[in-house]
Amino acid sequence: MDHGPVWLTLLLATVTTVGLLLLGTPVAYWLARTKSRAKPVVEAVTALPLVLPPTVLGFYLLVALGPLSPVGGFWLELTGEALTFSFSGLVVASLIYSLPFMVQPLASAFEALGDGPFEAAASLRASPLAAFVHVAVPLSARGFLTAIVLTFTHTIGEFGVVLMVGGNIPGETRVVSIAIYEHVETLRYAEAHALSAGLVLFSFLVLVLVYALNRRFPPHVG
Amino acid sequence: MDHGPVWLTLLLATVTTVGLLLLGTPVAYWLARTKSRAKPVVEAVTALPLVLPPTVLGFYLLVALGPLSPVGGFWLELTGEALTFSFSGLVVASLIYSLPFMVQPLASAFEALGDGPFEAAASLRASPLAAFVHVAVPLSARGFLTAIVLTFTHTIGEFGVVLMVGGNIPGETRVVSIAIYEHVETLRYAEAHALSAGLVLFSFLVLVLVYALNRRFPPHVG
Amino acid sequence: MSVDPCRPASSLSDFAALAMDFRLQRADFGLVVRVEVPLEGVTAVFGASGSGKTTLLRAVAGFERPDQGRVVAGTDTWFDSATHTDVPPHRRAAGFMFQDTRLFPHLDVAGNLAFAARRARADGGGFDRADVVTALDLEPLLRRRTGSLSGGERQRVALGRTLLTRPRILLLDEPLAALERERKADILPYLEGALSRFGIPTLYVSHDIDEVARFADRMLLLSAGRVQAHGPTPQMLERLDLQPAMGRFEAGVLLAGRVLRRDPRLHLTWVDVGGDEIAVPEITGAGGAEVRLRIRARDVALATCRPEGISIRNVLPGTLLELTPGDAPGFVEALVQLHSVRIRSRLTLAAVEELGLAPGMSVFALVKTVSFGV
Amino acid sequence: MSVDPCRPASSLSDFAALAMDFRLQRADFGLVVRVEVPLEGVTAVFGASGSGKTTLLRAVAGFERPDQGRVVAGTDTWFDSATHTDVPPHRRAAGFMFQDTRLFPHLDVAGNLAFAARRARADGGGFDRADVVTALDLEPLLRRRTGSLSGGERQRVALGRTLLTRPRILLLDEPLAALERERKADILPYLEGALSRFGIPTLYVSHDIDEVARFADRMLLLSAGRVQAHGPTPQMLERLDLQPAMGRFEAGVLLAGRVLRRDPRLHLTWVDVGGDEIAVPEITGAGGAEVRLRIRARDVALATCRPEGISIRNVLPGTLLELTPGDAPGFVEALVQLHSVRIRSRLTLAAVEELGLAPGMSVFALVKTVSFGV
Amino acid sequence: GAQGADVLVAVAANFVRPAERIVDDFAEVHAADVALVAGSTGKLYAQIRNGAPFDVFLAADQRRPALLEDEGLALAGSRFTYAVGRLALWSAREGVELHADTLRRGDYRKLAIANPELAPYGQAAREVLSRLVSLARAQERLVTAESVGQAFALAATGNADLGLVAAAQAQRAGHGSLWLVPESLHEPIRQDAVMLARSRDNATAAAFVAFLRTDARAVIASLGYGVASR
Ligand SMILES: Nc1ncnc2c1ncn2[C@@H]1O[C@H](COP(=O)(O)OP(=O)(O)OP(=O)(O)O)[C@@H](O)[C@H]1O
Ligand SMILES: Nc1ncnc2c1ncn2[C@@H]1O[C@H](COP(=O)(O)OP(=O)(O)OP(=O)(O)O)[C@@H](O)[C@H]1O
Ligand SMILES: [Mg+2]
Ligand SMILES: [Mg+2]
Repeated sequence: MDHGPVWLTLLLATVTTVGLLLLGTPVAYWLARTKSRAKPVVEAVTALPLVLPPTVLGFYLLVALGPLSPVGGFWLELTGEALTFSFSGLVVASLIYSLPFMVQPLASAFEALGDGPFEAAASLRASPLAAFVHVAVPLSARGFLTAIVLTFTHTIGEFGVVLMVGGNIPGETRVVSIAIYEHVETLRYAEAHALSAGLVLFSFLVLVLVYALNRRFPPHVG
Repeated sequence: MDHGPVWLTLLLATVTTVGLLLLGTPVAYWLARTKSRAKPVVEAVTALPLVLPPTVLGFYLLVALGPLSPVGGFWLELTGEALTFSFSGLVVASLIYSLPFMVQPLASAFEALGDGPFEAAASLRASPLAAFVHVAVPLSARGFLTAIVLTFTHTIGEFGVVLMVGGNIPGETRVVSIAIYEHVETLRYAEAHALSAGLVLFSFLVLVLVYALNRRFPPHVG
Repeated sequence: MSVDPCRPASSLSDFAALAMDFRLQRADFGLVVRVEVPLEGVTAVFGASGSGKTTLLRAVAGFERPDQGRVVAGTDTWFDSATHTDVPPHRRAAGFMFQDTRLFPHLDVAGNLAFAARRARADGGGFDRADVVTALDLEPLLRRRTGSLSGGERQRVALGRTLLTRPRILLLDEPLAALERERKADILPYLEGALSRFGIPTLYVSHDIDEVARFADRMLLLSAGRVQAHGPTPQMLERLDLQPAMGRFEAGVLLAGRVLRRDPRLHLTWVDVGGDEIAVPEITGAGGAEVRLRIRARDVALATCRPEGISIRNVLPGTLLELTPGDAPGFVEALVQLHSVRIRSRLTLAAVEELGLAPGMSVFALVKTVSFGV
Repeated sequence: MSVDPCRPASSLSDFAALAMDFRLQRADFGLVVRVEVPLEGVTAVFGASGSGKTTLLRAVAGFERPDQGRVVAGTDTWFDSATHTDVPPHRRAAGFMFQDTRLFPHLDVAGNLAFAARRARADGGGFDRADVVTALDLEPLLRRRTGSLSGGERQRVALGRTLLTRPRILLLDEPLAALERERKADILPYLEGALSRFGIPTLYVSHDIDEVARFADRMLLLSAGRVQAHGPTPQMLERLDLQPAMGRFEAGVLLAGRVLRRDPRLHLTWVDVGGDEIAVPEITGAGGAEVRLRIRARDVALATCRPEGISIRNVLPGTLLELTPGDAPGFVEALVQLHSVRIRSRLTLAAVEELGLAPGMSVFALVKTVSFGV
Repeated sequence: GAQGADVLVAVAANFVRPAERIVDDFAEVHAADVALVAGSTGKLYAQIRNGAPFDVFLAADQRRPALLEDEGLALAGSRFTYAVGRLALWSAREGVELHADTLRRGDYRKLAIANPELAPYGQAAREVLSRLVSLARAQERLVTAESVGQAFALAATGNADLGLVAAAQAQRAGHGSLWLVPESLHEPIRQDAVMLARSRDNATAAAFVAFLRTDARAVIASLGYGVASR
């Protein structure tokens, strides 16, 4: 079995999850704490990447990130490489497509905290940033777990967007999901079963471990 | 424009969301409240449908629900119709594929409540069921919103599973996502753009409305 | 009446009593209880912070599961580790009022009350909504979200909510701690009256002996997870050995009396206490009505001869029975036998020496009328 | 000193005072405040439940935004609607202790303390961890999760946590309400000492006048969202018109005195109060030390001739200045001029009539030594 | 709706456009309701094996119909080549000189092809490349799409400057630059149709297949496909 796709998949899922943690958390936090009237609009926008079929979203991303687009052109100039058909492109696409899975559960978890902990933190001279890092984040541990699991697994399983934007280049953009898909399409069912079983089993073990650890260190509020 | 797919999509998304509310809520509740050692395992299982590529999952569902399988055979006997390539089959497939989007945010929201409200309810002679309906559910309103939005939008956008299990049969299993996909695939970009724009705009408006209403009636916990 | 841990379990009667006989360990803290409380009237639960009061009530309500033992209410076994019985909290019909109120934030005040009222025991005592709303002055709050209530308002709502379930037994965890004295003085008589009228047995946790001494029939004193003492309020208040635990300014006696006559002009009521007449501020109660008078030792002075021209109304002749050192240096506790009851006085060592007080002497106990709280 | 709402705003000095001059409307409840509190010592905030105490403190801390007005601490403007100034709470350096404690559930007790200590003002007064942990007896709790603490334990941790931020001003919202008297008696002297040692100005909300009268320099009385009165504690306690608001058993006077001498054997201390000698239980303080004595009116009896053979230590000659009806029927409040201070006594109408008390008469005020809480 | 359709035709995505024309023509003559279900050949095959209610299968290759025939899922002897695909080298930009040397010299950044594993057009593209240059050399600038439709999309959006796509697609696009790859450079892309066994009694389906064999040939040829000699 070719290990390239497995490795690439894990890398992509990890990079996407970490990236979305960095990008999505502030957005979710803003959503949960803001009193701005724009909130419902931003909230809706963060859910939108889900409504388009992955392949179609991939198509539009292809247009938006392609070398003829301003973004893609800028990237090409900057790095000398096209954004599409590269691992970077995959990451960008995955970030966009998986955004809702990070933002929505996090916003929900942050909102559930109410004002209490934030006022308590401020009363102890903690800046909003410190309150976020040292209070809101640990108190929302369960929300983070949900967001991370959804984002990570979804990135593993997704391939419509990835295939479209990535171009299935071995070692660069060819992830496991595409490999399994290929096996199914070409009637190599035995290989498909083996790869699927491996993926499911691996994911299952990781998830059980994660949830078991989460249980041992409960992030309970109250 | 053919309105069949639009109608079918909304129907599928609605039925899936309602179905998952009914099926997923008890599971999430159990996960949040149980002290069973099986919890991490069940939790992992509810996240698993995400790790397989939709088409691949669809393939396995096709096999599992087909007339030759026990489930599919039983269904055929019962209803006289095959489960695959029917709307019912789509619903079953969607229920399975979207399960994580319902269960995970709900479990997270229920867990965030802690024991307090449940003890308070029991002290007022409310049965566990009453505590669930009248306390846990309203206090988890934001979690429900997140779960519903993720499930609904994901069902709208999903097509890998749906295409595989449903077979893209006009009026029966041909949903919008497949139609757009087909337009892209067959190079009818203008139609694809129109349909995508319609879908995005419609979803956007619905989401803004939902979030705005949610803001007006805050489900705030304390 | 202290509890003998060697008393056989079978002696715990199961008629009209709440038998608590269990042990429960939580990290460093262990609660070991073996006590039986009649299922009638009010039992005050005292003890220092962290002594296990809340834990005891939670175990009775079913929120804490003892490691071993039994909780039996009347003929119903609520918990028994031997038979793996553990009646779920909502079936115990124990109305628990939490120290931290736990109002439902998604309901307004009326909604919180309705939640309870809808689930009230059909055959329960007669708390009705209008009655509770009036007594606790909840009317102005009914449409309010609970999140914006003040601390005291939250407690009133929580108390009302608990009462409305018409519980079989009430478990009140510092129900009035966030209320100021005036408000307490308004609510306590109502609570007292309602509890005796509807006959709902109550365990009442409080820090304030004054708050409950007037209406608690019994007291249960916890200390570091053990029942240090348990018995009728009058005896408990008299026991000197309990004073450190109950707070040194709280020592005194509780006397049962009967209204003799009233003077409407002077707004005084005379109460017969075993042959002695004591003047207290006006009591709204018919002649012959039974009342309880709590007289704190610190409010009682002694005199060796009857003082004249003094504003103190009650000058009660008696005999000095004993003098014991108080819990603080320089203080002495005196026990004085009146006609048939005994009264306790706290004196300075200086006074004892100057007056040459000694057991057997005739003395007068001086008690200001105004020292009786209305 | 009541507050005149027509006083021009410019007269609010901005030196070493906390100027609160704002209005704030929340549904039915409006808080209108125009008062200036020196930024030193302890200001006790009293008022019935729902009178706006918590809201006032929250506005000072920055958790409630007034609709209009200013909050100025010394030379720092924290809030000014005119200039759209609104310093965020964490920059105000106001240590707020919440009525509901709000401990962080994801940290243990040590973690909660560390959260505060890490952010302590570098130039703040010297509360240090070891000191606070000892005083509040937090040692046994350090490794505990906050979720399992008892009500009183939570309050002690919350108080310690707030102190450790070394705030510029302390805002304590019923910090000891969940503690029993004994524990309060342990903590209060520490708090009192520490506050004066480190000079941290404090707003202290309490229901219990006894709790703060001893160490509050000033009192601020709220009633239905308005400042009903505000002034130095002694004057406030003397004012009869405030008694309904402060609780009828709380009336009395607060006298400044100086330790004269002590009797180590009898454990008594004599305090000179403006020429009168008053015997109180032993005070640990050097001779000449300033002390404050709170004498509640209900603890003072009057006599027309010097009583003999009586255990009451303090028999203070004076002149009856005035008699006013008490707040309850049948009661009379007497004001007695001693050498240079005045003392208040609560009497029954019956006593007044029997003794023929009238202004101008010479009387003796009788005060038991034991009525002074240690 | 399709529930009422007389014939359900599963058609490879690349042939949807011609198929629609053919269905229209057929409907004019026969007054029958024929519904199309588009999909990738592999997917459609898997679905047929699992009970899909199709009557006719227009595949993109010969292999899957043959398999179905072997498995008894297709009517024996009903298999025939309904169209022969042609490959074109295409660029979305106008006026680009395209010929075999373009591929030989590698005058491009990215070349989009359909996945050779999945699509016959991909298979053909691979053959072309391996004949003109070594596959290994071309590999690193190759991007592979799930289908020939997506390969076209990659080229049409400029993400790949060139695409080896279906001639029919390039022709229909009506813009860009095109080089029709000589048939000598790859095996002919034979697309086979088959009638499914479950529809042996469906006269309309039989009529549609017959129509495809005969009257439809002109339309097929006009849309950029070759038609096999009988
Ligand atoms: N889960 C637990 N783990 C460890 N210690 C616990 C746990 N639950 C309670 N305790 C400890 O048990 C003791 C008794 O707690 P409890 O709440 O019953 O006290 P309490 O008498 O109600 O005090 P308070 O008057 O302060 O409310 C406390 O010291 C508390 O810290
Ligand atoms: N957001 C709000 N909407 C409406 N009323 C409010 C709001 N916030 C506070 N109040 C009301 O304002 C009044 C003052 O509340 P506050 O919490 O300041 O009282 P408090 O003096 O601290 O009382 P307590 O001693 O009971 O804690 C209360 O009656 C409260 O119900
Ligand atoms: Mg407690
Ligand atoms: Mg308050």
